[in-house]
Amino acid sequence: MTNFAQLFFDAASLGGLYAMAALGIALIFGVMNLVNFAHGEYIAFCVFALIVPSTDAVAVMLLGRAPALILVPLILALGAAIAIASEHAVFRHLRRADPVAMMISSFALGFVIRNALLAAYGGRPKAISLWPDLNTPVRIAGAEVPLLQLIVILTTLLVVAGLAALLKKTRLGLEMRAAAENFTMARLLGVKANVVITGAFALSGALAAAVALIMATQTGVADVRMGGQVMLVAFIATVIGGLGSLPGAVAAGFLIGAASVLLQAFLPLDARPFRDAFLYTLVIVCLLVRPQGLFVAASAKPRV
Amino acid sequence: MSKLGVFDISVRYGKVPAISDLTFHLEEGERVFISGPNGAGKSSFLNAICGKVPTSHGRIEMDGDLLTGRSPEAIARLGLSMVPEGREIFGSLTVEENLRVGTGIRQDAQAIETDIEEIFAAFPILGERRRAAAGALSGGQQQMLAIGRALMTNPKLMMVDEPSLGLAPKIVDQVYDTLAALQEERGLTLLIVEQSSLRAARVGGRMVLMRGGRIVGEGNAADMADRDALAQAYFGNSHPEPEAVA
Amino acid sequence: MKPLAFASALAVLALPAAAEDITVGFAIAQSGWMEAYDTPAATAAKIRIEEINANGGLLGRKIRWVEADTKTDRQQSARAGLQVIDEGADMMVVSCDYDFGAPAALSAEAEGMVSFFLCAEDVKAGIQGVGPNSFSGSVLAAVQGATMAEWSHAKRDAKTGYVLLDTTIEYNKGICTGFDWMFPQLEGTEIVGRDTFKNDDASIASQITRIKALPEEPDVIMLCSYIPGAASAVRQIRAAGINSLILNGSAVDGSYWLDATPDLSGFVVPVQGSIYGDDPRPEVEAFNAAYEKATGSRPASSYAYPGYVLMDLWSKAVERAGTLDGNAVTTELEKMKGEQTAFGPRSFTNELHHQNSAEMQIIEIQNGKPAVVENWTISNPVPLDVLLN
Amino acid sequence: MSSQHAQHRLAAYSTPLILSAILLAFVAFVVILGDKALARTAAETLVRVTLVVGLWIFVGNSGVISFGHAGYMAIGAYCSAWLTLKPQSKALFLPDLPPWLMDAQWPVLPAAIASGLLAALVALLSGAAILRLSGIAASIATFAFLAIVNTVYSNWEGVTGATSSVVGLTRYVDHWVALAWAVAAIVAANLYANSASGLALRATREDEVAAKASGIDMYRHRLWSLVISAFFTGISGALLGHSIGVLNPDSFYLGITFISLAMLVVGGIGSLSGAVIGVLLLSLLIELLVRAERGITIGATQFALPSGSQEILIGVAMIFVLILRPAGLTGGREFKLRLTLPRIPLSQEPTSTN
Repeated sequence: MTNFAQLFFDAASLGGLYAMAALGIALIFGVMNLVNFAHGEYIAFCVFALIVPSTDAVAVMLLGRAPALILVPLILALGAAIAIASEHAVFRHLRRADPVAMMISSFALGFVIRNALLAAYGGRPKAISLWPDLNTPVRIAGAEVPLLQLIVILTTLLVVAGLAALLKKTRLGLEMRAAAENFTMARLLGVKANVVITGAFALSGALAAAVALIMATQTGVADVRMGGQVMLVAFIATVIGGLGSLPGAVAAGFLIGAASVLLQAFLPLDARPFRDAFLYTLVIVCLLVRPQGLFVAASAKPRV
Repeated sequence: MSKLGVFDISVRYGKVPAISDLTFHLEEGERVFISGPNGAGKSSFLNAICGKVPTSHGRIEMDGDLLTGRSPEAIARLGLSMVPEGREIFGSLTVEENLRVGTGIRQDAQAIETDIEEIFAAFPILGERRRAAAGALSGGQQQMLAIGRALMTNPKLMMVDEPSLGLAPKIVDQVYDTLAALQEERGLTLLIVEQSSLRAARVGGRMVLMRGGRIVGEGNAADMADRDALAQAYFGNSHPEPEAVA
Repeated sequence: MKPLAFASALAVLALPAAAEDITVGFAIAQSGWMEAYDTPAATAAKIRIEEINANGGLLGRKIRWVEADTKTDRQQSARAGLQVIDEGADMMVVSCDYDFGAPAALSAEAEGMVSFFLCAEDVKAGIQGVGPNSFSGSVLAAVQGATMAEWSHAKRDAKTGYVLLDTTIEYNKGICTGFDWMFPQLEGTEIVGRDTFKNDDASIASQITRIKALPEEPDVIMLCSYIPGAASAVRQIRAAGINSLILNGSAVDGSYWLDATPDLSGFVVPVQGSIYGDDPRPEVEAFNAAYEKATGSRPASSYAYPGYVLMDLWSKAVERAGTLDGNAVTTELEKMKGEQTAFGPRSFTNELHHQNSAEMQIIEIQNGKPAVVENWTISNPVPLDVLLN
Repeated sequence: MSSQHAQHRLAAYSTPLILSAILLAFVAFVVILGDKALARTAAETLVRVTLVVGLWIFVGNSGVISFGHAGYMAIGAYCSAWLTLKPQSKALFLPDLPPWLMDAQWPVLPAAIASGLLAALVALLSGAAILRLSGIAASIATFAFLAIVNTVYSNWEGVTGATSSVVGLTRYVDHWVALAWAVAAIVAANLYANSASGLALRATREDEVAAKASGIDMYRHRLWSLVISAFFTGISGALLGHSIGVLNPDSFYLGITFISLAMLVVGGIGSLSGAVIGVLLLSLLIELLVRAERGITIGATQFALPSGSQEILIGVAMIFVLILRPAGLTGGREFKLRLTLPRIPLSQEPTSTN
């Protein structure tokens, strides 16, 4: 009934968004066992950085006015900066703490960022006109898709490939992969904890910024709550993908995006509002079938 | 000044003491075995030296530099390297990548490449599987990799925690032969946890006996082994000596 | 604990001095996301209070107000209600949304006090969800949906409609209820499809794919949602090249979000009054001017207006009853049938403390510019059983 | 030796006594002040004590973080609404309820207990699947459970009213009712923690592998603790509903999940005292900050915090506590009466773990 190509683009673009967010969460979890619930607020923060802080209803563009060539690196740097800053201010002091205490403090940090944004920008969602031209439809493989969807898919592939190259080819990447697997052992070999952790936070923050740019372009609005839903899905993706496994996080992100799109497309109307209930039931089933994660070797023991 | 000086240290986990008021010295180029029953504090001792667990009391020095209070990476950078119990290789990294993790503290980029080739020469099986995931190696191969990885930091002092654990006797011989050869070649100082005094005697060196978080005996490994054999003959096993399994 | 006890002791002491005044208690959100809706409406109510005071007050007494912050939190709302009661409120104004206003309104109800929701548009915001002394200053969501259905059929010849419902909050469902009640009654019409989404969905691509899979683009899409989800949905619908007329509820009024879809056209909103300076009724523009004078800017959306309306209606009822007593004032309010206000006539009955029919201004956005195109009152009020379905 | 043992038991059982006394003193203080809004704050705080103590019964003993307890709360809250609402209002707003439920009009106390039982039953069924997992996978599964409950309750028009609020709940929960349930929860939590099952479960928390090796059936004990935990969590949901007067699925989602976990962790996840203290201190701090936002007069000077700063400050305070005391304010210790007899240092107290 529905065009197959169209469905593919819908699934791939949503999945790409989730995959990028999941990577951001998995990177930090890998190096310090922290489930960073402030990740959603990093996304919101980057979106709001596009506009002038003011509680007025009409948003005035701040960074959003800059040309893309400057804007994109600037926002990515900003995302990295807030992530690094939060590591310095909060998580650095909690390295010896239990993962639960770290998780709750990340939630508290998110709460602080969200309310600070509310105080600075007011509770009313703001409109953002970021690259409206990307929302023109193009025809491809028999489907008519907004240009942005293609860009999201391409960006995800680029980001994932870029990150893979960085992890595979650079010194920092090697140290991060080693640290993700066994942090203490890496330190015993002289790998500097601070460098690796700062690197992980910077990358994670930049990924949040990339998600923020895509969401802002796609939805055209800025709202303090906008990162929350993506963050939760991403969090789930990192677990069912296999904690500590970056390729697993990406794959699971795509999988959840695809499942969500397929459920929306094929559930009967009366069941469609229950879409998320079906989705989360699938999540529980995945966990029960493969507690160690879908995309890691079955022999690997579940971590934590 | 000794290579490693441990002065009156204590380590505790919560309220449970693991090491109490321990003092110990290690000379340049020496090879020392630490032996003792399970729970004697052998691993805690090594972990305290390398900075993995904090000491509650006392100080540790290497070449006159204070190690106490430094992070593990800072200690590694001073020239101390560790082959931990259970090897802890990075299973998802390739064999070669495992070797390269510890090279970040070295400036001599050229020498790193030749060192890697040297390790592959010493352990040919690692060279054959340099691109394979380290997790796929057998236990003995992983032990070799862990030793190679520790060597790649170009250490002055290397600590090896139970290299024979879980390995077949033939493999253990091979591991010790390699360690001895490497020590010869590089002038390494070695501190090895080894439960079997017989094994230690065969390799040769000083031997320290720990029990209940303290050093309770010390001497030439060969003498200690004789004493053990005697004790065993008269009183049964003085400390457990697990026979290796493949 | 000491300063706390001390502060509350002071608050109690402060009361008797002002016993001559009439006290309006605002238990509204001054922080959190509801604040954006509550503050403009409360400001409008205060403008009406100042006007009444300038004209000699109510029952010869001055009106003053006390405020407590609900923080966009249900539990805090209940507490804020009790707090303004403690501070001597004679009537209570509560938050815009039913969920966040009701806990406070229930406290007012327990005291036999009249309470008004600032701009709640759910039928429960009144007798059905709070009690006999509870009212809302706004127009039911279902009326907005029904207005869209009837107007688009009459003026734009809409025959095929598509319903896109955001299931996140009850308001959205109210809009769609009104549309679903009215549209099929009209001649030659058909609802050709439906779908649902959630306000915070990162993308509604698959919902859009379903619309595009229709043999023909529908004449109208009834979008039952609110900002930000609505703005995001509109942007994605237009990005996919769908050009149907998009119908909405009042919640998306205001030009502040239009940047989300530059040069938007074919987008229609029903409102109680126009903020764009083109309302045919001069009283509305006079209010806009007064609002600008009080706050420094014009209202950001039509949601300021119900605050003014409710204070106007309540003060008239008090004047007629000659007392502040809750039941007496309610009786007077229920007698109002087509009572004129600056924003059109208002009626209450002993069954419904809400507007199930109202004169709405139809705002259409063309090339990114909103303007009043007509005014429209639905031919039949939305029946109570439809509202309660 | 047996007297030594008995003494430890006695000391362990003194914990609920001390905690109840603290809560009673708190209520007495509020009653003496006679401020309506403050009395309400007290009632809400005590409902939260019931919730967090309920949460602790599972999380504190098993060491598994649950994101799913707000789901049990929702189940309890709606169950109490089904049982206590007037039949005519149910016919109007919840038309798809089965006839026997439609006609039911139970007194509030049995309804509260039934709500707890329903939540416990759902916990038994959901836990039977979820608790086959451990660690973070189990936590994610509990979150998925919450999301499922929330989605179902937000869309099951004829039974839960979906996003439309359920209205007309009698607001009977004052500070005394809430105190009674909080004390009940504390006593039950203490009894469970000192029962064979509770002690066994805590052993698994310390060392899963060793406990399994010693033959402890972790799965069964976890399921038990979840069922008891869900019972009190369900009751706290019913209490919350009858305190606000209006029910909406949104009340039982992420907000309450995180704040209850935060209170537990800040107080100290390792002990029952931590659960209670976390709620009391954070609630008190929130109330003080809310009042500070409204303006406080100290001497001749009046100062007020800007609106919305309360949320920021409470977040900052939580971060500070966790940095300074990662194991929570109580550090996993219990309040206990110290008996004068000398203690043998070798035997570890069953409840002082961290």
